[in-house]
Amino acid sequence: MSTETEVVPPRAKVTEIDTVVIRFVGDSGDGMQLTGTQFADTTALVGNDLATLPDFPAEIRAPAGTLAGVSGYQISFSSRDIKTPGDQPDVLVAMNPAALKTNIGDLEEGGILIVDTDAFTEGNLAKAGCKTNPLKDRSLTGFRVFDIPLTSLTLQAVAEAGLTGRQATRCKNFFALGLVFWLYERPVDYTREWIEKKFKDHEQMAKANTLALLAGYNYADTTEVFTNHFRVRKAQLLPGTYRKITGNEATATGFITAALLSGRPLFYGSYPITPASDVLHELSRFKNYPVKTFQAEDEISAIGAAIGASYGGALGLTGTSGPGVALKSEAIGLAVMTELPLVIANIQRGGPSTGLPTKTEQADLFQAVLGRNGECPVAVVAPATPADCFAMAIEAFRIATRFMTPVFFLSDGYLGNGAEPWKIPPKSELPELDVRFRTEQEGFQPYLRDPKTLARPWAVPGTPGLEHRIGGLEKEDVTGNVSYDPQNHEKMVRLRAEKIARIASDIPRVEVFGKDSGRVLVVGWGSTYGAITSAVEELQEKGRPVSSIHLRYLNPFPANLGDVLRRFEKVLVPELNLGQLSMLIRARYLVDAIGLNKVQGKPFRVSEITRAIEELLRG
Amino acid sequence: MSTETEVVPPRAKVTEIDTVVIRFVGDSGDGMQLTGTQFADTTALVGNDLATLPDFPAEIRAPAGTLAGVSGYQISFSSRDIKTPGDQPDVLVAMNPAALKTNIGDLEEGGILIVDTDAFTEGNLAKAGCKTNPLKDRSLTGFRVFDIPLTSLTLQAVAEAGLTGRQATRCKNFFALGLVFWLYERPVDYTREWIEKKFKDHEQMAKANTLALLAGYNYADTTEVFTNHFRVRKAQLLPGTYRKITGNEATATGFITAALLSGRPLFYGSYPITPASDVLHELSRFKNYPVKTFQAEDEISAIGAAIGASYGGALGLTGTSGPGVALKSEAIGLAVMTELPLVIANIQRGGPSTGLPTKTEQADLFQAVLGRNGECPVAVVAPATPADCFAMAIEAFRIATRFMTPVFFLSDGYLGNGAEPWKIPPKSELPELDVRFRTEQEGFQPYLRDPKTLARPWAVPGTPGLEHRIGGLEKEDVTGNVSYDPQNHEKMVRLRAEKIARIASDIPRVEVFGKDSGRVLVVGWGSTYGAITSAVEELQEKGRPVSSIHLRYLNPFPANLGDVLRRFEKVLVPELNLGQLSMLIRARYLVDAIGLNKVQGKPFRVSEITRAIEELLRG
Amino acid sequence: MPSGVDVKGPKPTRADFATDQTVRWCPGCGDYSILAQVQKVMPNLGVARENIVFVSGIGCSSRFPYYMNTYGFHSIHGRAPTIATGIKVSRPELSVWVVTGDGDGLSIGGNHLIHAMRRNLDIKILLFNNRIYGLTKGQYSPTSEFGKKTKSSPFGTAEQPINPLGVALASECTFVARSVDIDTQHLSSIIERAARHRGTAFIEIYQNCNIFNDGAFEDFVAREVRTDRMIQIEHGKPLVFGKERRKGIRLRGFHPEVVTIGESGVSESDLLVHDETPQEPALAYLLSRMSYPEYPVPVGVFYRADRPRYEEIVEQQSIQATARFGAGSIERLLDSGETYKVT
Amino acid sequence: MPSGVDVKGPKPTRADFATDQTVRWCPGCGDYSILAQVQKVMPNLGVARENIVFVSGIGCSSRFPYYMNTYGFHSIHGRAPTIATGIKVSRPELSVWVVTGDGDGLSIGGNHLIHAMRRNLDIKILLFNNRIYGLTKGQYSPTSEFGKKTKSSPFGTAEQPINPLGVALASECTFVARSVDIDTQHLSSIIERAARHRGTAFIEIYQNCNIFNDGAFEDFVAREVRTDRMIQIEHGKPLVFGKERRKGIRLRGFHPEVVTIGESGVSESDLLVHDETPQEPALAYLLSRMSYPEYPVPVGVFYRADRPRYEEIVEQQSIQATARFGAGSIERLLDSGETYKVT
Ligand SMILES: Cc1ncc(C[n+]2csc(CCOP(=O)(O)OP(=O)(O)O)c2C)c(N)n1
Ligand SMILES: Cc1ncc(C[n+]2csc(CCOP(=O)(O)OP(=O)(O)O)c2C)c(N)n1
Ligand code: SF4
Ligand code: SF4
Ligand SMILES: [Mg+2]
Ligand SMILES: [Mg+2]
Repeated sequence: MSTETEVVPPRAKVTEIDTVVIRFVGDSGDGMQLTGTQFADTTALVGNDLATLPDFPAEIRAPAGTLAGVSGYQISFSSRDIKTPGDQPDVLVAMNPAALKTNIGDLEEGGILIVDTDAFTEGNLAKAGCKTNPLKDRSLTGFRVFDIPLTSLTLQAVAEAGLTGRQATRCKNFFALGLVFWLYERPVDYTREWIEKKFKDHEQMAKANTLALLAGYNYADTTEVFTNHFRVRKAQLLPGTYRKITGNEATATGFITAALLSGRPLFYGSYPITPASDVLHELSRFKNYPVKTFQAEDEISAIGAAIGASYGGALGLTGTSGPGVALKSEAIGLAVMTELPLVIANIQRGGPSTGLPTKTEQADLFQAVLGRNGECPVAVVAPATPADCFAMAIEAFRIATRFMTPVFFLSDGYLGNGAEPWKIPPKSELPELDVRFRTEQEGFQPYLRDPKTLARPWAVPGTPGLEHRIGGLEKEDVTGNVSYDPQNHEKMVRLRAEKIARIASDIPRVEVFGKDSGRVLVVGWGSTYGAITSAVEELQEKGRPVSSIHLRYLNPFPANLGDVLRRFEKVLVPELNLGQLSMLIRARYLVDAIGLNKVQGKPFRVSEITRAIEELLRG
Repeated sequence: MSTETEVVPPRAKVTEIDTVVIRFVGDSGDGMQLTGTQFADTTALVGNDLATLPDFPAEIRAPAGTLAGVSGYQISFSSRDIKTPGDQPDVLVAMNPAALKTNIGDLEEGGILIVDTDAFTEGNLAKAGCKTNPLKDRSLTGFRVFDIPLTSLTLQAVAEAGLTGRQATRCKNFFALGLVFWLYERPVDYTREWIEKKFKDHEQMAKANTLALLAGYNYADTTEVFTNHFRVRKAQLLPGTYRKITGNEATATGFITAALLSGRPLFYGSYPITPASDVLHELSRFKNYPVKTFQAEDEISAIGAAIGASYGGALGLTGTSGPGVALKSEAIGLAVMTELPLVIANIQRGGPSTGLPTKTEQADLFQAVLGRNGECPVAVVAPATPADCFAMAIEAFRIATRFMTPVFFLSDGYLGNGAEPWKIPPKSELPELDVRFRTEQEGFQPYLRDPKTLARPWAVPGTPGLEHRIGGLEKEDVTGNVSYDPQNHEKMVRLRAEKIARIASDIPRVEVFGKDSGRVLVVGWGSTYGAITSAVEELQEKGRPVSSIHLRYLNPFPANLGDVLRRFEKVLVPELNLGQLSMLIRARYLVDAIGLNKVQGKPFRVSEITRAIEELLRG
Repeated sequence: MPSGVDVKGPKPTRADFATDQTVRWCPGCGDYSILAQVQKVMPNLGVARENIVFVSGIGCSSRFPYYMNTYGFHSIHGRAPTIATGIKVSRPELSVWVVTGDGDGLSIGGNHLIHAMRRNLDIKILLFNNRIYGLTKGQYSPTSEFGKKTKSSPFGTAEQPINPLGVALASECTFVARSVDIDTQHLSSIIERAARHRGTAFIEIYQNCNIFNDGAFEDFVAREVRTDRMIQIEHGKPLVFGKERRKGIRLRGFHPEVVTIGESGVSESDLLVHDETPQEPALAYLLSRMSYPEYPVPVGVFYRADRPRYEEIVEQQSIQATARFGAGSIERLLDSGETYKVT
Repeated sequence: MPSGVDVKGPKPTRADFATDQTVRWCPGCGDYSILAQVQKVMPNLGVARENIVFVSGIGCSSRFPYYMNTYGFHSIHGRAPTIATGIKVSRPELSVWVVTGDGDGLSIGGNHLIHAMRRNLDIKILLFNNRIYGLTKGQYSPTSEFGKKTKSSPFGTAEQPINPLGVALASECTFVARSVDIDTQHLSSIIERAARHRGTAFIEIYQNCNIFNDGAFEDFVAREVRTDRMIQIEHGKPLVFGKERRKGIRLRGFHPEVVTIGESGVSESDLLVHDETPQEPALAYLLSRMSYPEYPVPVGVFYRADRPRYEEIVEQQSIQATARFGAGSIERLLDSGETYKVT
């Protein structure tokens, strides 16, 4: 479905700006994720570029009003090409004291702060651990504060819908959304339609939420609280059809596309885990596609079933987060030994152990590349942006089926939950996934390899004459029989390593962003792409001798990586871990890669990277 | 118990030699492991230095006579200090065609070959895939062949014991043992006693086996099959009490000793797996010691219970092999987060996946150091010889309890099953394990750290006033409460890393074997010690500029490792994997470490290492 | 006497068992009520706080230990029974409790639960069954009804739910019971009985997740209908239920049937009499299969037996071995095996 | 018709199902006999070899697939049911068999077994119960007798063994049976019935490990005593056993008792009549608890039910969704959600 919207020309003074960063914060029960998503959807439809950063609390619904219960959603949107949800919000919408307290530190000097004064009760102040009321203690003087009784205004607005007080109160997020829509010249239509669809069986709710939305919008329009509002022009995006998409949605879409392109059904074995569960939720909706999802009893079963499905000829996929990968590692070894195509999606989160389940991190790279018993090589790819999850999901299966190997797909919480506009590729631009089963009996051997890729044949049950047995014991070269022969073992260990190494000649070479050589090369991977590229761009504009590359292939590395690294004096590797890619690069190329490491469950700010680069340039 | 034996002076011509390597090979049912062990035990008692290498088939008892069923036991013994079971046997005792076929390739030119001619039936030749009878086809001309009808001689010898034919046949390994005892001037007494004890409830069996043993001995003594026999003088061992010990026995003994030294009971949680099961078998016998063993339902339960026991104040230990470690990796993360002392013993075997379960390999180093989700550092130690397992087992618990951290103990199949004389240390030479629980309530905080080691207090249930809660979610610094704070997370991640790093100042510096600097430094770890040291010694004697170091601490590395590495022009790292230590060294020190890699399920031959060193010296 | 009993000191109160941590369950969650009952029962047991350990896995329910002012271990998903095993075997004197959820205990952790129960360790297992994954926001669990639509089963599940009590019985558990979050009195009495049982005690507690599976048990636990749709089974008593206690359960061969006392000549003496401690748990098994709406839902102690406890046998073996071989020492240990002297 | 049926082509013979691999079990191992029976039954099923997959874990028993000339997957310890699940769900037309051991299936793999059974996938599970770990050379298993001395329990085990049939019943398995390696006729008939069942079929097969647990079942399976110490249960027939078929099982409340026909007025009509397909498996449960020497050991089909199969429901959901929403395509997929055009 495609929607065309038109902005109602408002009357107040209009200021044009390039880029705005808004953060909605409130209680987990306040619907902040919903508010943010609605704002993002509409923002996409009006043609801005955008990037989002939801921030979930670890608890489902921690006691109302507490610091632990604060849920947030940040969106950056712009008339220009943007790559991150912004370092600091220009606008903070805070629904209660706890939300204000935990977020005010991030607000830009002079930024806009919208608060629900009704929520600043003594009880709520106490729950947030505020000794004084920040609305009164002058601690907010640096900001443009708009203190609005959102709750009572909402209650008035929705009165006619006849909800209970509690239900009515819950509409206040739509009131706030209406306000902000007005402030940034966004139309309310899309959200109105959405409300109607969503609450089609709850007429009262639909009505109340719509009333709240419009009331918020009109309040801003008619009162003089806001003296002006802001215009962010359409971005100069490449022509095409777009869709706002989160990384997890793009991941699911990419995997389904791989199935459609290859003509092989997708089988997803998974056990719920934050932040990967949404991939399961998403995939389980596509029953009219060649997609089967299996919610297993645990992660081991999930991957076991995916391996079984691969063996049966499906695109076997399993998805989880770090602790789940730990459990799957024995079975990954089995897939390596049986040389079956399998994709393991890891939506990384903060570790070690249970760690910070709702936060982002990139600390599972070692686990993906090296975290198994024995010499157990697998391919590893990592998307760079939410929309890139689509392309890399397809790529993961392209490699898996072409080389008959397990492939790790390393996303993370930030990519998975973050959203951006995605230019939908025309079918003609999608890669080919030429997947063939072996059917000829003549000359069949389970471990006879393709001379180029070293892939063994994919011979699936149901094929007459190709009956054979595979398993986790060492295989005899060519025949695939069990073999304990020492020389054969060495040969097979090296063949498996060589097969993965050869993928390097089947993937794109890295491209340098900026000059081809120079003082500093910034090397990134995964979700840091936006922050790194923004930082490097900024410094390049200032004429600094810095370039960057972004690795979407972590094992094997692109063939030209060593050459590129050696053309720069210094190599900086920003990572959301203590230096995992750094170490792999150092070991492989003996290059003194310097780490810029952040392990806070949060993505990099652009400024953190520019600062580090500047320092390196100086030092 | 201690036994004093005396060699009966024999009459035949005696040749003195330094070192002999014998390999016994036969069907899994032929009792080759027993024969080898008896020979080794006696050899230890007569005062030689020795090293052994058992080689088990993967099947319990593959069909008699097949290649898959061949079981072997190699022993090297000497009047000098030896470190390996020998590259090639000088003597091969082969009980059937399959055993001959799979082992003859290893026998030294001109070596002694003893075969049971009775076993060279057409059926057995066919099962072994021999087209012609090797005893007749002149393929054995390079060797000194002694073809003896061992089976029929045994049957004659044991006739009076009145066993069934099948039972009687099974005594032939003792006949062979008797032969070889005579050949190398070993007394039969110890084995006689052993037989009596072992078969004390089977009088007939005891009698028959004794008869066979003596018959073999006498056969050699009285017939003229062997024109001479060999003398290997006592080795010049350091004075002291000795015991022949396998690595797995030494491991178990070391862990129990750690319990006795620390005053804390040992808790061993394990799930059977080759080649680690013997540690479980061994430990489960020591019920009159402060040792509890728990055979869990799987590896996850095994480590979970060990963590629970640690939490309860015991020395929590879990043991397994590579695939089991894979399953434990999530729980290891929990132990890292909860900072409990825990030792994970990995008796490595050939991988990946099920791989080569009965063979040795060193390919789980990456898994130990890096194989988990998140930033999840643990300490890693590795014994160098079977007897060294004792010392390193104690060391593992010393580090675990002193630093409150999980510690990997990386042994392997070769160490575990191999045996050598062990000089029993007097109690006074054992390290101190000063383990203290926190009991003072005043100022107690679960994550308040020792300023030097950064260890948190060990506060066990049952201690009044210290009630507290721990878990896998990120901990707040000092209090140990759950914390999602970004800065705190970074701090804790770095604290955990720093704690492990600090172990470096608590362990010995590496010592260079040979000159302190020079052309080539050979760097080894784990079970390759014997082969590497023998090779380096050999070349040093020839005046080559080569030295070696052997790492028993793999994480952190000894503090002076970088310095030592940089004092040599070239660094060679022999490993039974594709270059795991190499990579860690390259990444850390940016030194161009060169790998010498063998992945055949077998230890290095000394000659393989000398050759590689010579090449490096030349190149 | 339950493990960990320590009669010294003044009797603690319920408040002594509460921690300073803010409880972070959703308002209205059934977990609150269970927490309250456990805290209420604790002082009665005569076990000092420091001798109690609560171990949990991961899930909403598994946050439980944070709120108990005892020792506590919030471990990893499904593995609580293993950690509890290690604690109990190495420290048999402690009172060890496991708190788990239907996902934690029956999905990923099912195997550990089974094996812990068959070992009959003296641990107490509270399984909060809300028939949903709470913490991960609403996927189906192994106890979710067949065909249930959830986030991960938008077209309905395709799996037969598992009966926790059946699993406990198959695992040779020696104390098998069920209760309900909101029936506070029944719940606390069952918890207390479990605590006093010597051996593994398993309690399935129906728990409402008002966010993702609200009203899962409403059909029969709602106050208005509870007496008619649930039945409290009690040792030695006939199976009677209903507002006027006129309904009962009678056996026809292997088939239980609901009857009305006084109708068609049925009298109380025709009813099935509950026996917690039969030789074989066949009756418990049968009762465990009764479900609403065909039957009233039974709560209470289904089965109970006395069998040696794992940790106790292990202790005995140590004592016997020590008596037989003498206590071990470093010297004895190192000198065991065949030693020889080199001079 | 069993899955994978393909009536084309000449009927294969038993030999067609043997591979060229040397069988590597110990001489005398019970596994040989089971292999022979499976190979014997296969041709009767009318399933082409290429449509059959044998999946196993790790253990002596798990080498089974190497000896079947079908597709085969010798996977990792305990995980065979998971791999079988993936195969069956993605390829419902295949005939999928799981071969597992008492350690593989009930120790490390217990949870997968349970969940596969409750999903009622149309797979056939053969559990070789030798009450020992064979491949790892003789440690006790979850079915080893209490107190058994093994390599890892030199002082005897401290754990109650688990009853595989009890686990299967608790897992809502729709075909639960037991047989014995050396009773070849009974075994082959049960295997064939399992093959023809639609849904998960579970067979516990008592298997002698003559190396590490020789004679584990000798007391009742030995040819001389078998008829007196075992009982073949058959649907609709009274429970009679004994050389002269004069002994039987009668029920006293929930308690089965051994009686002699003709003595103390007992006639055949007093005996318990076996019913494989009752509404609830209470009878099967009761029979599963009977053990030697108190009772004869029952073999046969304990319970059987017809319930929708997981893979079938999943298929149906796909068909229905496709009927309702139309088949998916790349264009539809990519353009789903709110799209907008930039020109
Ligand atoms: C290894 C692993 N897999 C998955 C998860 C994610 N996870 C956490 S709790 C949970 C299920 C919770 O359900 P339940 O046990 O029923 O507890 P409830 O929240 O309903 O109380 C899951 C799947 C995890 N933490 N660890
Ligand atoms: C993860 C893992 N843990 C342990 C093992 C070792 N192991 C192989 S088979 C086996 C048990 C075999 O027992 P059972 O399943 O009863 O089969 P049997 O050999 O008796 O037929 C064990 C513990 C393994 N291969 N993998
Ligand atoms: S999600 Fe459900 S189970 Fe979890 S705390 Fe909220 S109401 Fe309770
Ligand atoms: S060890 Fe036992 S189960 Fe394994 S093959 Fe030998 S006899 Fe059979
Ligand atoms: Mg739940
Ligand atoms: Mg077994």
